[in-house]
Amino acid sequence: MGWDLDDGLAGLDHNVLTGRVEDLVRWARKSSLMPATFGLACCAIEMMGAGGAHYDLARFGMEVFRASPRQADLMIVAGRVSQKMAPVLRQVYDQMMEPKWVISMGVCASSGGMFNNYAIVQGVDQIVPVDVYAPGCPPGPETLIHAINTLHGKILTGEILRRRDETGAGAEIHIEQRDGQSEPVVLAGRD
Amino acid sequence: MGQYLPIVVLALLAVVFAVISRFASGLLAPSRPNPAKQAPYECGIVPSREPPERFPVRFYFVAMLFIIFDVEIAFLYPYAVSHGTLGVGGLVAIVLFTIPVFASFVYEIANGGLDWGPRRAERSQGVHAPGIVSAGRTTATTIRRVGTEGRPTEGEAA
Amino acid sequence: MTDADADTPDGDEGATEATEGPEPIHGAPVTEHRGHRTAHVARDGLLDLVKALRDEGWLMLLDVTAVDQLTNANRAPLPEGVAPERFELHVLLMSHREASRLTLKVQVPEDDPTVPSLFALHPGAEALEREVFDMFGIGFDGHPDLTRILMPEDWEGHPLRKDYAVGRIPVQFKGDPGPR
Amino acid sequence: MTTTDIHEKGVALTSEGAQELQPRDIAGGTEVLREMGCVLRLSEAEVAALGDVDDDDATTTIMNMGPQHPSTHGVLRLMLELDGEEVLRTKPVVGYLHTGMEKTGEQLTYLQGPTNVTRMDYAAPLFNELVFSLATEKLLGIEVPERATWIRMLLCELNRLSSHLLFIATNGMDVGAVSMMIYGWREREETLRVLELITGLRMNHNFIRPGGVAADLPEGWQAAVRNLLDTVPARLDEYEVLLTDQPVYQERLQGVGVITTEECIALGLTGPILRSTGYAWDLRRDVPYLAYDEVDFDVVVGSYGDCFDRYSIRLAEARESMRIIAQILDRLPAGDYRVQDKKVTPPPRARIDESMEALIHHFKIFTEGFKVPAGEAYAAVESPRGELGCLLVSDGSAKPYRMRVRGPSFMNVQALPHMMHGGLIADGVAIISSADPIMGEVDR
Repeated sequence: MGWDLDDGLAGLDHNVLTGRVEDLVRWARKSSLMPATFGLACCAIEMMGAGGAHYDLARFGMEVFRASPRQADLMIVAGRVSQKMAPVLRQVYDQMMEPKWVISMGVCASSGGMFNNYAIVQGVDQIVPVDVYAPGCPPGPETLIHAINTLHGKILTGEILRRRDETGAGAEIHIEQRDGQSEPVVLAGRD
Repeated sequence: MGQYLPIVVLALLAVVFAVISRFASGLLAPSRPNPAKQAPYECGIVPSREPPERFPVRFYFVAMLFIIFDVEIAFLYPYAVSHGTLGVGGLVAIVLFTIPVFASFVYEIANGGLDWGPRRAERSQGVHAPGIVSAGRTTATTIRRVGTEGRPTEGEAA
Repeated sequence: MTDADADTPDGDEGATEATEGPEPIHGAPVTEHRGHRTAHVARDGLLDLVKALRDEGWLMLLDVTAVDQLTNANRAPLPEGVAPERFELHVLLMSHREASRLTLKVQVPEDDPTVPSLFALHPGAEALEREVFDMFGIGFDGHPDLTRILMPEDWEGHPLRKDYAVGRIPVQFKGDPGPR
Repeated sequence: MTTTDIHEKGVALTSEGAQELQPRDIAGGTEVLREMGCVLRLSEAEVAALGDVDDDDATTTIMNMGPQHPSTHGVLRLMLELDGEEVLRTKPVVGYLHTGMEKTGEQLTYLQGPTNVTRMDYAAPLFNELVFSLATEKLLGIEVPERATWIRMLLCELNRLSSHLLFIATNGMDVGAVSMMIYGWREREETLRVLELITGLRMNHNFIRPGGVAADLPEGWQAAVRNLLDTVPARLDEYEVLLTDQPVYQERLQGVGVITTEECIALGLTGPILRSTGYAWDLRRDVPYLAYDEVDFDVVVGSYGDCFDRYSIRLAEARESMRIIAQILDRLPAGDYRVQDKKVTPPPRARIDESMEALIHHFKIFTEGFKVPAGEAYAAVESPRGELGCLLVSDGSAKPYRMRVRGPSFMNVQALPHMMHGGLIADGVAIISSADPIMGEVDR
């Protein structure tokens, strides 16, 4: 709680007394985002892996996956959405409490992925407004955590909600994939 | 007058807190009502027929259990705090209070309030096989390893 | 003597291969292809053949599925006396005692696609037959609950038929990809 | 009914009409026959005996344990008819993850097939690739070299271990021991790290292909597998202490979801559920494929056929898998990892720069795909959930004419109503978890 005097009022650093209520509310929403378990297919296994001990979503205040949409404010659509599942997904999204966000995890949720056929909805953004698209099939826990951090950043700045009010569409942020091993693996058995 | 001041302040605080929390959510939370939010949540399915109003009696047993234990405890706390000053008179009063509550608990147990569903009865008598529900049964005792010596014999092929 | 034996086996060798092949099961002609034994049976003979096989030890029904042979250029050869139809029902049975599998093939014509249901003999067939009905439109008479199982209830058409389009949405080319 | 007009109407049309469970008064007598279990129905005599129970006071409620539910292991929807807490009738409504994979399978060449098939049973992806490759090789009539067979066995046993660890984690969580999820996933991450080292991916590897394996084993794979074999057995003993000796865990699983051998065979169940009834049937031993007849392992069999048996079987099978992996570690033969038949295997990368034919060959195999002689072939393997079969019908072109995958979970889901009958809802959750269905394999 310092005050850099020669900078005048600008030097007053950020603290409780001088913080805006809006920042406090956004910070509270960001750090206790409760995801609704919407695990559909293979991405759900990776989402559970992200919730597990090794990748540990709890570091971001999200280790509790709420089952009922009444207590959840983030829907991670993890897996391919079939035509039979589309109305159910829309119903669960409508029943979620405001303010709510959607992460479309995996290429099948984002764009139908490799299943371009009669059974799969080609992209969940036809049904619900999507905020962050996480690429990968399945995206590793690192990519999911990267998507969640991106969303946290957008919630903290608050412009995600302003755009939602005007256009009703999601923030539609695309992120790149961040998993896999760093150093290349040398193949043995060359002889 | 001073003696009752804490109680009055406490009551006032309770009322104020109730009023604030009643109206705060209306003001602070964003409200976008839609038909789905009012609808009952049934795992994502829109229920096509209304759930019946009549509930089986057994659910009321659970309500009774709650009343017996929770409400009774609420009355025991103030007694426990001041049982020294109340002396024997207090003890008699508390025992008189507890007896009818305990009587309803006995009635509940007699009516099988805790014995939910036939499953438990069926399992305890070992209807399926003796020793199916027993503490001694661990992973080691319940499985047997069939080596690679042969396939199921004639009898086992049922 | 010996040379007689010597040449007759070759003679027989050729002969047995051509005429009867593996012996028919309960009168149903059997073909063998890469270790995949198949018995061809008519629609009305299916139930009693499965019943006879079950008493013999073929206890488990593994799979009931169908193949739409509409556009199959070179289809597996059928023994004579079996008229090739559009739909071909595959019933896969397994005998635990002999540890082997047997497929029953039933030819189902396109104009009247109904087959007697195996539910009475193998209750496990209920869901499999519902899936074949859902995907191919082959009806099973005697089936307790013949409704769709995989597709939504109000879906038109049977997806796995060869004349049903894949339902691919053509992928538009959204602008050129950035420098690789 | 496209998804867009759901959007406008705002009302989600989620009722599936005839596929749902009808209440007794509407559906009439025949629906009550479903009382015992969706498939093994009551006979008329039993229903008549049941009939004298006057129905008016026991108002049964029909409730949805719907597609979005924490304990249905994916998008399985069970319609339960409840009398208070007791489950009378159940009807599984599946299809909420139907991906049309069999239709897509007909559009992809044999080389692309494993990428499509591997997403069916996503807890054990390598088994799908193995069964597709075995069926294709049967059609081609080619023999895979020794080393490829043993590498496939190593990968499948590692995948079985990770699948059973996933079961132990979710079984503990479903029955209330939520921290089991953390323990189970800790070991699963170790196994996935070894699989990632070998195949490059944590899931959906596309590593087992028709003709052998995608690449050779990387440097230092023995050290990684040996380290896994040193840590996981100790952790499994830790689970024994955590779960098996717990009276709560025993009370929740023992005597719940009992099924007999005759019912399993009538329902077409295979895998741990069939073995839990005391019937020793394991494809790896009875219809050996790959090199399972040269490896010595035990088939684990239960005694009562209840949830506790299935839990013990999977725990013991995890140990058996590690025993097999240990034997593979020392007996992996040398040699090439793919069949050397020019028709099926693309030439090695270095050869393409040197010879024109290799380049043409490479190009033809990867674009048009290799042609498979016409015919039909059925191959089956013992996946962690039962017999996983793949029927391939080929018309001589480079794409399968018909690809049918027989998923064990499809039959296990049909047996759920039979096991859940008469139990409480909480028992039903334990039974679903013990059947361990994977919805990708059920709906395909």
